[in-house]
Amino acid sequence: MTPMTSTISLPPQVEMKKTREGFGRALVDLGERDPRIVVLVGDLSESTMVSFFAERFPERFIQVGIAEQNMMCIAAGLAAMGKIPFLATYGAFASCRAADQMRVTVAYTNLNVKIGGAHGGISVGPDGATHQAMEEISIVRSIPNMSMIVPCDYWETYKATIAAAKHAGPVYLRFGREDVPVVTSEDTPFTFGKGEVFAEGRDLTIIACGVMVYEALRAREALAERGITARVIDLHTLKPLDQALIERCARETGAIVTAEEHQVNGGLGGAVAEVVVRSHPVPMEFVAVMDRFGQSGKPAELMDAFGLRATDVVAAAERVLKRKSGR
Amino acid sequence: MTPMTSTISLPPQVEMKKTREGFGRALVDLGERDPRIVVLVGDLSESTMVSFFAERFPERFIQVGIAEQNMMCIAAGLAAMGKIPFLATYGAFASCRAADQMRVTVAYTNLNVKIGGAHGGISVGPDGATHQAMEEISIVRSIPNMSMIVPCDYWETYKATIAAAKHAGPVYLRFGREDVPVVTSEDTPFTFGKGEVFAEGRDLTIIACGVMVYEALRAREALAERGITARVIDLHTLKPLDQALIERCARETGAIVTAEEHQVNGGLGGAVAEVVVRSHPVPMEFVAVMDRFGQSGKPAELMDAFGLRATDVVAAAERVLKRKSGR
Amino acid sequence: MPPKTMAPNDVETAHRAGRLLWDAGRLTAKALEIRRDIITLLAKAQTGHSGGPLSCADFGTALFFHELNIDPAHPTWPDRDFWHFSIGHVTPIIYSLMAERGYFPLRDLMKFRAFDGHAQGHPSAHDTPGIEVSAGSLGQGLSVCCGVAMAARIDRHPRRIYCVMGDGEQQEGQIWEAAMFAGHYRLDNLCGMIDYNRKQIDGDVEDIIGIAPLADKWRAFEWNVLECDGHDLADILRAFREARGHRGQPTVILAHTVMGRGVSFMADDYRWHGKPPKPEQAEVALQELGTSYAEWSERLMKG
Amino acid sequence: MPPKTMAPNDVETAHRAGRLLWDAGRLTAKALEIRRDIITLLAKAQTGHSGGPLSCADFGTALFFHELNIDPAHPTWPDRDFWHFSIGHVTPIIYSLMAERGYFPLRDLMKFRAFDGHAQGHPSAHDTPGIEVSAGSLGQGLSVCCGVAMAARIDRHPRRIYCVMGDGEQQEGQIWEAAMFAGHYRLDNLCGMIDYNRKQIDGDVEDIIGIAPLADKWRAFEWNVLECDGHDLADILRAFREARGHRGQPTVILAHTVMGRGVSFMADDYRWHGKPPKPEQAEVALQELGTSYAEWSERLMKG
Ligand SMILES: Cc1ncc(C[n+]2csc(CCOP(=O)(O)OP(=O)(O)O)c2C)c(N)n1
Ligand SMILES: Cc1ncc(C[n+]2csc(CCOP(=O)(O)OP(=O)(O)O)c2C)c(N)n1
Ligand SMILES: [Mg+2]
Ligand SMILES: [Mg+2]
Repeated sequence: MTPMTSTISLPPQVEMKKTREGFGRALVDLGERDPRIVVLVGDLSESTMVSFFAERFPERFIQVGIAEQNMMCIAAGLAAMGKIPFLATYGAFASCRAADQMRVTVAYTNLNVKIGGAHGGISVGPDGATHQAMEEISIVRSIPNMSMIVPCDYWETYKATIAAAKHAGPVYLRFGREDVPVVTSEDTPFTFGKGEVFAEGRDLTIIACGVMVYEALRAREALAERGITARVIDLHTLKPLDQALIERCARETGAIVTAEEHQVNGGLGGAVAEVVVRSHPVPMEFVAVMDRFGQSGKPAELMDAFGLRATDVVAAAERVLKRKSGR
Repeated sequence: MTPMTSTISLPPQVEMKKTREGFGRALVDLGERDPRIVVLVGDLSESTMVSFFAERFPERFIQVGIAEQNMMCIAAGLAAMGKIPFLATYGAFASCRAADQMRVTVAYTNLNVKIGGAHGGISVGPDGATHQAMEEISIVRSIPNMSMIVPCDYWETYKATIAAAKHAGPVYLRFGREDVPVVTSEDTPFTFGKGEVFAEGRDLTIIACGVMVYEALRAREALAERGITARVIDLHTLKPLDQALIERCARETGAIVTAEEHQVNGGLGGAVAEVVVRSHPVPMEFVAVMDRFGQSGKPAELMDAFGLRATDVVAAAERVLKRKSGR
Repeated sequence: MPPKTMAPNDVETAHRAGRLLWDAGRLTAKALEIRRDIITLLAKAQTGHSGGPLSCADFGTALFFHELNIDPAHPTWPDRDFWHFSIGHVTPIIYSLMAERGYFPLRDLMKFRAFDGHAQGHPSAHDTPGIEVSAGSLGQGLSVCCGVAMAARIDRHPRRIYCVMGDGEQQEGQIWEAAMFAGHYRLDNLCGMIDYNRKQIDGDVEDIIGIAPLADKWRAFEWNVLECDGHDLADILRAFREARGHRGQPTVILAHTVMGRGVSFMADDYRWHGKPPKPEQAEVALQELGTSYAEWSERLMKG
Repeated sequence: MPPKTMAPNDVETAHRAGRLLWDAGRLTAKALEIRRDIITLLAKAQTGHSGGPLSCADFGTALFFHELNIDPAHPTWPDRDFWHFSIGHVTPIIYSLMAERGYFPLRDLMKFRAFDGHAQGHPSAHDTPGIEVSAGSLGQGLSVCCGVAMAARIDRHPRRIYCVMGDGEQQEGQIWEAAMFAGHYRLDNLCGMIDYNRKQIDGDVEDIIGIAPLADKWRAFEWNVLECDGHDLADILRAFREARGHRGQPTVILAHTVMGRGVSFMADDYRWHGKPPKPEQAEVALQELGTSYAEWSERLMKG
């Protein structure tokens, strides 16, 4: 259907699964292998799916209650003693309520703390704006020593969690609430700090993270029907950023669309733009939440209303191609 | 000396004054005019210079003690009742310790709270990394409804504080600790939400905020001696961003250097880059803190060591001009 | 300006201003309707929290229909008392109380958490008339109320301020920052109410991170501490009276409640903290509450 | 592995591992030297905090030269006790105690807050050997120590954990989150110490936001509360002994101190919280402490 190679090809019907489940499962597997793994939660065991770990390893599970600041620093103390603590709460609270603790105690000391931020993005749905975390990328990227991964599906979240445990230093993991399409498989390659080329293309590059990777792949299909070949990058690691890949995409395709379920200011789009203007300036368009708070609604309704669909990626691609060709 | 007009011209010896003093003085003048002005502080009256207000209007001054989260929400409650609260603490704590409160209670409700974040930047000096706030721009820009001003000197801080009181909605004001060059005067124009063209130029544009505006102006002089004319923009308002001006500078000068005393990820440079790639892509170079924590030292030593001097701006200008001319 | 108080029998609609001062009997009847609203709107939305709203139902009703001096028709009436739920997740009862009291039509309850309604999952000042400050992140509400109380002091306004908190929420340090602040400034125009239902998301509060002895904690933070049976309207009114009469200190009322109170299969079960009843469960619940989904949803749609 | 304890008379250098168990007399003498270090390094740096370090000097000395089981030559000795100053601004005494105990040369004190030294304005694990967790933002340290205490429990390690807090710092809500956590998990390997000097930056703690009754607060959070004269070494050792002996609860020691203690013109004056003595003031202070800048700075430079 498209002339270009694609490592990821989507069937018409894609399996749906929660990213946070990949987190929960990975923690159990990590716990089996490594006694240093400890898990902390702030009264959200089920919704962050650390309950799997809690059942399997009660002696290494710490219930902190509703006290995110405390949880962040307790994790720091555990890390200082050689443990590999994973803490879990909603992303809004992991990134904002405990931001000072993440900056001073965890990041400045460069402690081996892993932060699991659930419920990222507008797709959180009915809970509404307060629970739809969409500022984490901006906040975490600004803090030195922090790493950050925004996996695109169940399997990638599983691998990202394993990779986070391997990486020495603080890592923030962002995942969502809903079932989302499983676009990768157990053996799709995943390298911490590198973007993955999910599909080749010449005319532009779509760089996406999280659930938007699926929308990007669907957009690529739609574009292909119009004879446009879009390269699709799964940029799961937001920090450290795969600058070489981004520069290469700018040079080779001359136009970039970024797609993220996050505020437009300082998110994936901003991160990519920072690399592009310093290496090889090309036209870019951003598919993101346009600096507004979320609201209640069904996840699907919100993804539509906030312009986070394949069709929005297609529209952005057409805009950026117009600019590329100077029309 | 330079062929291009310049609204700001620096004498060899520039007067030095603290930006935070402009904040302190403006609060007193605001208090005189408007009984709705209330000031809160977190046990830092002298160093945030709200002590002037405290002496003049003790009945409208609220000491909150060391409890930044509480202070942010108390300000919200005051604003909900029609007051115009200004809260003051160090930027590290205003932006990080109370980030969740700023996001949910203040910004989501869109309350008329003014946040004074002192001790921004590496120039904070001997206190070291924990007290050198350099993530505020990334954090505040990511939160909807927030506005943000990073004034360049005493007079601009004074005007920014007055403007913040006039603006309906939450505003974050960032200022520094040390005496810094007074580059503007009482009657230099200041418009909230607009960048000011401090000096004209054809070859490139230097967009700066905070104390880096002075370094930019000095850099312009050095460049002029080599026959390079640099436009200098004082982009005091980081949010809302003066996109039209940034786009115009990209089109007219074809190259941009940003200069900020802030982390490079998601700061002024990132904000400008986001506009540039979406409007008129041109080469950019960033003068900023390169994603590392600060340290103790004399402010001058640190500005040198972290590459935040006119010479660094000049070097960045030369790099960007090379790229502009395709060399 | 509307009268500050009025005799119960003046009041036919809830749209009147001032304090309604309903008696315990009348409040008990209204609390039953509130519970019916909660189950009905949750059944309709099929998303939202059941447990906390039901434990708050009785003292919540006393707050809105006896204690508060408000004018739902004019939410910004300058002489109003200020009320705030720091536990933003209990929106089912917040909206039910607001609608029954007249802030907006009952039918809006049937659009709870809906894309095209104003009734957000957590209280949003931007969306719902009468919500003064948005909430949803725990631990922030008492601080907001401290700010409102300080504003009233600066303006020498007799306004009273009521803040509803959760017991699990007591684990948030910001609560204690606000407690210390209010104790220090002796904010006796401030009344905190704790829905002491002994449950939170992951289980029993005392198993998660114990908050006992809670009364001692608040006393040590210089507050006047009252306790009441959070499901006995007469006892609740007694506590409100004592709180109103206390000078020189803020008062906190520990309202001893049962999560899910009023619905047999929800009562005292933490697993009902955050989920709605399925339609068939809602039917059973509404039968227990003396109505049916058909009847009560119709009342709401018509209201 | 080094011995856990050793008789005072074994110890000539401070480089030995284990508990030094010095007696009150010897500690009193060492505390005087610590105060001389503090004034000298501040005089040299001309930046930094005077008040808190001086109020911490006596119990700080007791902690490092009697109580703690550490090996300064091997800061990561697996059997070490864990110590942490949540009040990161008191680096003058932290570094003085560390240098005198042997973590690094005394001469490093003369590069306090200097660009080319490791002694950062606030403790930095990245820069200073022996600092395990960086600090500087108040209210976070007790939580860190809770994590260390939980790690010891998981590992069944007898390590003891000591956390120094400020009294103004008690206003931070996170302290009470940590207090609630430690009380809940009965972390009896954890000992908190509060420098109760009754001052903070803007003035008297009780004028800013009162923390009294502080003992009642900690008791209500299920801690064992001890009080001592923070300048009487014998009384401090008594408190340490009792804390060590207490099972089933964490212990907090309220060390009643005087800000700026030891220097007449600094004593009990909050304005000395955050500033260093000018050279001439330092000279006066050092005379009061039985030395001179010339003499003591030479000792440090040689050490
Ligand atoms: C800061 C913050 N952390 C976590 C949550 C998620 N959360 C919502 S309700 C809740 C439990 C609250 O317990 P409680 O106060 O007892 O309310 P109840 O369960 O009794 O309704 C939690 C952890 C939140 N909303 N805000
Ligand atoms: C979170 C945070 N807020 C504010 C500050 C600024 N600050 C440093 S020390 C201090 C006063 C601390 O008082 P106390 O604990 O009594 O220490 P002491 O003044 O007695 O040394 C303040 C407000 C800080 N370092 N961290
Ligand atoms: Mg509860
Ligand atoms: Mg003190």
